[in-house]
Amino acid sequence: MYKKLAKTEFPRFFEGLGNLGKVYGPVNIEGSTYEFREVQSPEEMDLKYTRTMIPPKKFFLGTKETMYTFDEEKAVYTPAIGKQEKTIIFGIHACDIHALKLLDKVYMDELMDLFYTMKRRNTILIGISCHPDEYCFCKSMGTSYATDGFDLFLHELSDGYFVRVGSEKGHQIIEANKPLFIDADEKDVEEFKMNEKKRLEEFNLELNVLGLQDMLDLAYESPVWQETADECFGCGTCNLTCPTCRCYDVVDYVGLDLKTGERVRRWDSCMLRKHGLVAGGLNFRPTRTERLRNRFNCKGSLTEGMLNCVGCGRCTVYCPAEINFVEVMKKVIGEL
Amino acid sequence: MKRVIEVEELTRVEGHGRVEVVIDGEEIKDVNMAIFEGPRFFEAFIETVHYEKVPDIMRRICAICTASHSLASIRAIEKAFNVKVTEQTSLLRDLLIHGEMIESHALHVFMLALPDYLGFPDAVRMASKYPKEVKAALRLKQAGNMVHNIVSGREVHGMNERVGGFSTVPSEQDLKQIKMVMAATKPTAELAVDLFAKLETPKFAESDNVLMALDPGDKFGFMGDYVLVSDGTRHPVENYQALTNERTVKYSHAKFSSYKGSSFMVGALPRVLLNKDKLEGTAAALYDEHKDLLTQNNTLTNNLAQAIELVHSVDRCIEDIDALLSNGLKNEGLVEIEVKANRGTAAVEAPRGILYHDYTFDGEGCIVKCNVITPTAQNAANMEKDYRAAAKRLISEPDEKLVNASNLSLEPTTHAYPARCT
Amino acid sequence: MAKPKLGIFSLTGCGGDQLMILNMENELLDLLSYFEIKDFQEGSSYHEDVELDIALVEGSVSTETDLKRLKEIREKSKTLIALGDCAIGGCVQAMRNGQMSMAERMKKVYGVEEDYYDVLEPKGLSAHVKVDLEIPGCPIEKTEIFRAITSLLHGDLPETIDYPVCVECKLNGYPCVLVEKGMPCLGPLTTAGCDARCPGLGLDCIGCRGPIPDEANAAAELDVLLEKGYDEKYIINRLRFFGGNFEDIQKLTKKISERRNKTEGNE
Amino acid sequence: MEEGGKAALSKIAPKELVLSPAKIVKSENMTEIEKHLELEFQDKDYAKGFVYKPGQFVEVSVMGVGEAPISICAARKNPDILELCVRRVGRVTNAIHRLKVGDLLWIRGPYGNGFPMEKMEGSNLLLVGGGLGIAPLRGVLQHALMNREKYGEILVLYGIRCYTAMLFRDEFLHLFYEGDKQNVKFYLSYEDSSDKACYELACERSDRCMSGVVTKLFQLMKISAEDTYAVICGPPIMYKFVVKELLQRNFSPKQIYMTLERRMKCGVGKCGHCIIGSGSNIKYVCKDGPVFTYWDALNTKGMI
Ligand SMILES: Cc1cc2nc3c(=O)[nH]c(=O)nc-3n(C[C@H](O)[C@H](O)[C@H](O)COP(=O)(O)OP(=O)(O)OC[C@H]3O[C@@H](n4cnc5c(N)ncnc54)[C@H](O)[C@@H]3O)c2cc1C
Ligand code: SF4
Ligand code: SF4
Ligand code: SF4
Repeated sequence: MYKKLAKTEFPRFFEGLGNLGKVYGPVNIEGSTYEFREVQSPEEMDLKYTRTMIPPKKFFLGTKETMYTFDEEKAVYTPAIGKQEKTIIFGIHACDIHALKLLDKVYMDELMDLFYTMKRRNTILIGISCHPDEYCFCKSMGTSYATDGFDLFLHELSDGYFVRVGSEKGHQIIEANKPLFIDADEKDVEEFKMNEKKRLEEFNLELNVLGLQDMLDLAYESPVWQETADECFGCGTCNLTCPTCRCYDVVDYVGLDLKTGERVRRWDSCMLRKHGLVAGGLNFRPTRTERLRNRFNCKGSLTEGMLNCVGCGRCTVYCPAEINFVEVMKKVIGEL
Repeated sequence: MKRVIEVEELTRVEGHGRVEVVIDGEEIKDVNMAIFEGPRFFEAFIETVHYEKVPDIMRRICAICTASHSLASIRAIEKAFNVKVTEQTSLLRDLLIHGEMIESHALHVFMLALPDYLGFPDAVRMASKYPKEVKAALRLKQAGNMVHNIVSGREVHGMNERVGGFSTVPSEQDLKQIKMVMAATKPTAELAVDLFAKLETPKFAESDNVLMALDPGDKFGFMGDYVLVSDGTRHPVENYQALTNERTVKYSHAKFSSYKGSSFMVGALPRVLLNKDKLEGTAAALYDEHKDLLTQNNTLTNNLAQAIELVHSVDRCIEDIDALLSNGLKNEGLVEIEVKANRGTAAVEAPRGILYHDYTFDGEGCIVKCNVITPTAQNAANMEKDYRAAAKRLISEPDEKLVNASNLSLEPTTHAYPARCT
Repeated sequence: MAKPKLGIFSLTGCGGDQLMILNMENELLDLLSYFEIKDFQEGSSYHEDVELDIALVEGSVSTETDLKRLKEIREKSKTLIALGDCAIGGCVQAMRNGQMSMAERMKKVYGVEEDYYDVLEPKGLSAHVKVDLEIPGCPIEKTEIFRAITSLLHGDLPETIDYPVCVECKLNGYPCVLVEKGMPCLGPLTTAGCDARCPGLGLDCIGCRGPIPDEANAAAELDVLLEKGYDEKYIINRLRFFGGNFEDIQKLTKKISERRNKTEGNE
Repeated sequence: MEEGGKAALSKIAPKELVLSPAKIVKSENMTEIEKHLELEFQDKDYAKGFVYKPGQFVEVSVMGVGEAPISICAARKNPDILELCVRRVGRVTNAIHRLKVGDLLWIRGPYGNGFPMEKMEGSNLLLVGGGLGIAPLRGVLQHALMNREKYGEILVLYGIRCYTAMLFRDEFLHLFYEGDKQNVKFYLSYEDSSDKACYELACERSDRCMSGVVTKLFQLMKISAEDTYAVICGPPIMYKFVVKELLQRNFSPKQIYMTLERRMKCGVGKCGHCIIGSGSNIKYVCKDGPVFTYWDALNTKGMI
């Protein structure tokens, strides 16, 4: 279903969202660092943002979140499911929507993760169209456009937004704000199409992913891993900013009374030394080289048919060592 | 008969010290106060370090007066490069130093000194008898730490105060919270005054004291560019070497200072006595009430002076915050700095007394030469003198209690001055 | 069950780690009530020379006296915990290790000869005795000491951290000062646990929790900062603030000064 | 949370992820570092639904300490009882060792694929275990003995360091001596050649026991690769050597099963720690395994 929202109606539409829950939108923090933060008005957001540093996965898999509290005296673990707040993520890009689709598969399909699912079910996703910068390669990954996985998707037009409705929830929002939306006319559709076409031409960065898995396999002993690892800090930034990375660690903390406490999970990274370490000191990926190779292999592999990389460029942009993901992959493929 | 009274390890002080009094019959042969905290050679290894990170290293000289070191260091650098900071920065710095004073004095007065008088080895054990008081003291100390946390970034070795300003300005909400906590804990500061005014201060360590403190300007405070001496003279801090005359002694890692050939004292008592007219409000009233108890020659009354400063600093934190809030907090960033080959000297009143930092920089802004003089070094000779007086009392008035617990006379003397800052 | 016997000791340092324990105003009394405190130099005159279950030791070994005391403490303690950077890597006083001799330092600061005092080149505890657990920080973090103590009381050693500050920057969503502002941040090399305090305030990490042992890639940091326009002397000084005793950093210093000597020789 | 919420929660929460309390009803020190535990589920309904196969594992929680994956070391006989064998190596396992009979542990699971017991029906079984690796194999053995008619000859090769390190000693010595009655041949190897007790066993039954690593036992036994499945579990370095012996005896890669160990936090393919492989062969040990065939290993880099 397609609709149109005039620019003039946008503030009212946005205001109305506030009634549905807490609204989070892209806010500029510093330089090129954006973050999804709670916003009260459209002015706080920068809808022309390229990418947030921390991807939207933070809403569903908390960076540090309590899973259980426990009480030794009462001998119970209580799942830490607080009041579930309705959340609207406003202005999410297509690549991040794809990433969430992938996380949904992992966390909600088989042996559903309660903590993720509860939050995910309480969330409305409103996408927004974007333009690539020199680090974006979502086009190559097939994630530059989302056909599903959102509730509403806004495509900017000269005088408003061309709105795609992606779910029943999205449809309800339109219904509730009926007077603000009009039917998209032919001109709007033309503009939308033109914009999409133009946008595709803006991509400069490409990565050939055909047969990538075999290329990675064949490059298992390649010197590229060692060379890259020499420059790498093993700092984990690439994983933590990746919208599809999902490793987490779990730690138990006991309180002052030594009887109650909590089980906390926090984001982990396969670039960190402990990731493959088991008791007794054996490490299955003891060197940075092995960890780096594992990361690239993981990113290049498929999870239920979806690539574990959506081409958002974060790992390259935020890597303090300026290690370039696409360049490394091109070395693997043999293009560089 | 030769006797040696020795306190192997001074406790409840920051750092390590030992006192040895050698008595031969009626005569005191020798008094050695050794600070045997290992030397760390800051002045040596700071050479070639770029000015911007100098305060980050120098504040690690001492944990309990970390902000004092930090600010002395920053101000010395700013003097070398002729930096003028904004009013907001000055206010935040003032707030920080008062916060440090509260934290340090609360710890010192309640946890280190008070147990001496009440007969406990420490505050934790004291808490079994005086739980309410100890908890209140901890809350007061925490209020000081809160200032550190919010203004400086953490309780010990904060990082937010920089050359030229503050990296991040605290939020209005945080400042309001400090204000609230300060107001709530003020009674505990007043309680400290009350307690030390009521306690009988032993007189065994009485002897002549020369006092020194910074001239804070119009208001009682802890920063200034001139040094006041109890002989009525006033000197620019740049002349600190003539004021302190440091020398090395074999038995102690701390250097010993002297002024015109005599030992001298720095710290709360000198500050309060030399700047009494600048006290205001509750602190001024409390000073008036108890001024007879504060005697220049009895070092042990330093604890009462600290208590008065506690009250003063609590009030000043509130005042500073009011001023900051009414001016409106601004994200000013740091003042632009033009480096040049130059020298800068600054002093700050650390909780234990005057602290000097003196740097010489090359044209790139890296340290060529550095000199730091700590309150402990300045007080060391005076402490020896006090120990000597205490020991003398011990021999001439062989009070059973005093003799049996030789510590008893030496400990409060120690805790009048908390050592540290080598 | 008998309360475990605890001793808190300090060698050469700033006293900050003991102070951090005293700074746990909210928990201090409760926490210490689980123990019999046999020694706490900074906080108590009580002292009893007995076998200890747990010894917390702050400060570096910088004098013969330190070394002697450390050995005594080790001898009588079941679990010995090194508190803070001084006790782990020597902290700032180890900055010139391998660069400036003790004789030079003595001359500079005291104007005296080498044997005037019993000084040693500052080292962490593990250079001399077996250490059961290291809690990094300059100073240590309250949460970490809290967790260590509660874990110990609960019967096991706490989780140790060996990932860099960058992780905490990300978990907190702090903008990277290295990437965004080109500041010479040592976060990528530095043991986390401070919750990225400095980047959180818009400052570059100076590495106060020490380089991650056997993992910190100092050579990469040098390259990154050189590229950002910092000079070698500046970078090396910086790496050394808290890394003077770390092998990789010493090697790097040596390599660079050799290279410099060579080019100067050629000129 | 209000009651309604809780009820709703239990409805959507998969039972495999629920932490269920189990009481230690038996706890026996088998060696200095290994304990055999019998746990009784407190929730009988949960126990009823807790159906597992040999080779599967559970996540065991000790309150205040943490969670660790532990293999189930017995076949499912009594549904209320769960048997584990735990080696003391780190935080959680140390804590488990401190617990006494009557204390509680929390269990979730069962996880992993387990051994394909049905597929192996009608064949001979060759079980090769090293050290603690015998624990999951004990489940296979028990299952086969409980369903004796469905399996052919059962050969067990068990490698230990020394006599005192032998797990389930009474049980296994019984099989060592009496196993043949049930068509079970039990072989034993020991690494510490100066171990007296083992030496005596070796003298007594030189056809079943010898000093050396576990692969040495291949010398003693006869086996046809046709209709035999090999099942291996042991320390990581053991696999390559055992596999080599098996390949020499014409075992096909798909006839060789092995169970692996990796770091794990969730046990259900989410936390990412147990990932192995490269290219298109990326696997999660917890959910794609821990049982893999040698064929998988050939295709998955870094598996063994
Ligand atoms: C499928 C599987 C089955 C296992 N079966 C048994 C068994 O039957 N008996 C037994 O004694 N041990 C078994 N282990 C090993 C056991 O899980 C580890 O020894 C245990 O996790 C160590 O935890 P810890 O807290 O004592 O050690 P620490 O070193 O303190 O480890 C901390 C955490 O790291 C992770 N971790 C550390 N080592 C391992 C490891 N080897 N495997 C997975 N995660 C690890 C865990 O999450 C653990 O809680 C098994 C491991 C796996 C993967
Ligand atoms: S962000 Fe860069 S430096 Fe850090 S682990 Fe990833 S690749 Fe290495
Ligand atoms: S600011 Fe420093 S610590 Fe933080 S991510 Fe960047 S490099 Fe790492
Ligand atoms: S960010 Fe770096 S310098 Fe700052 S507190 Fe943490 S470890 Fe220390």
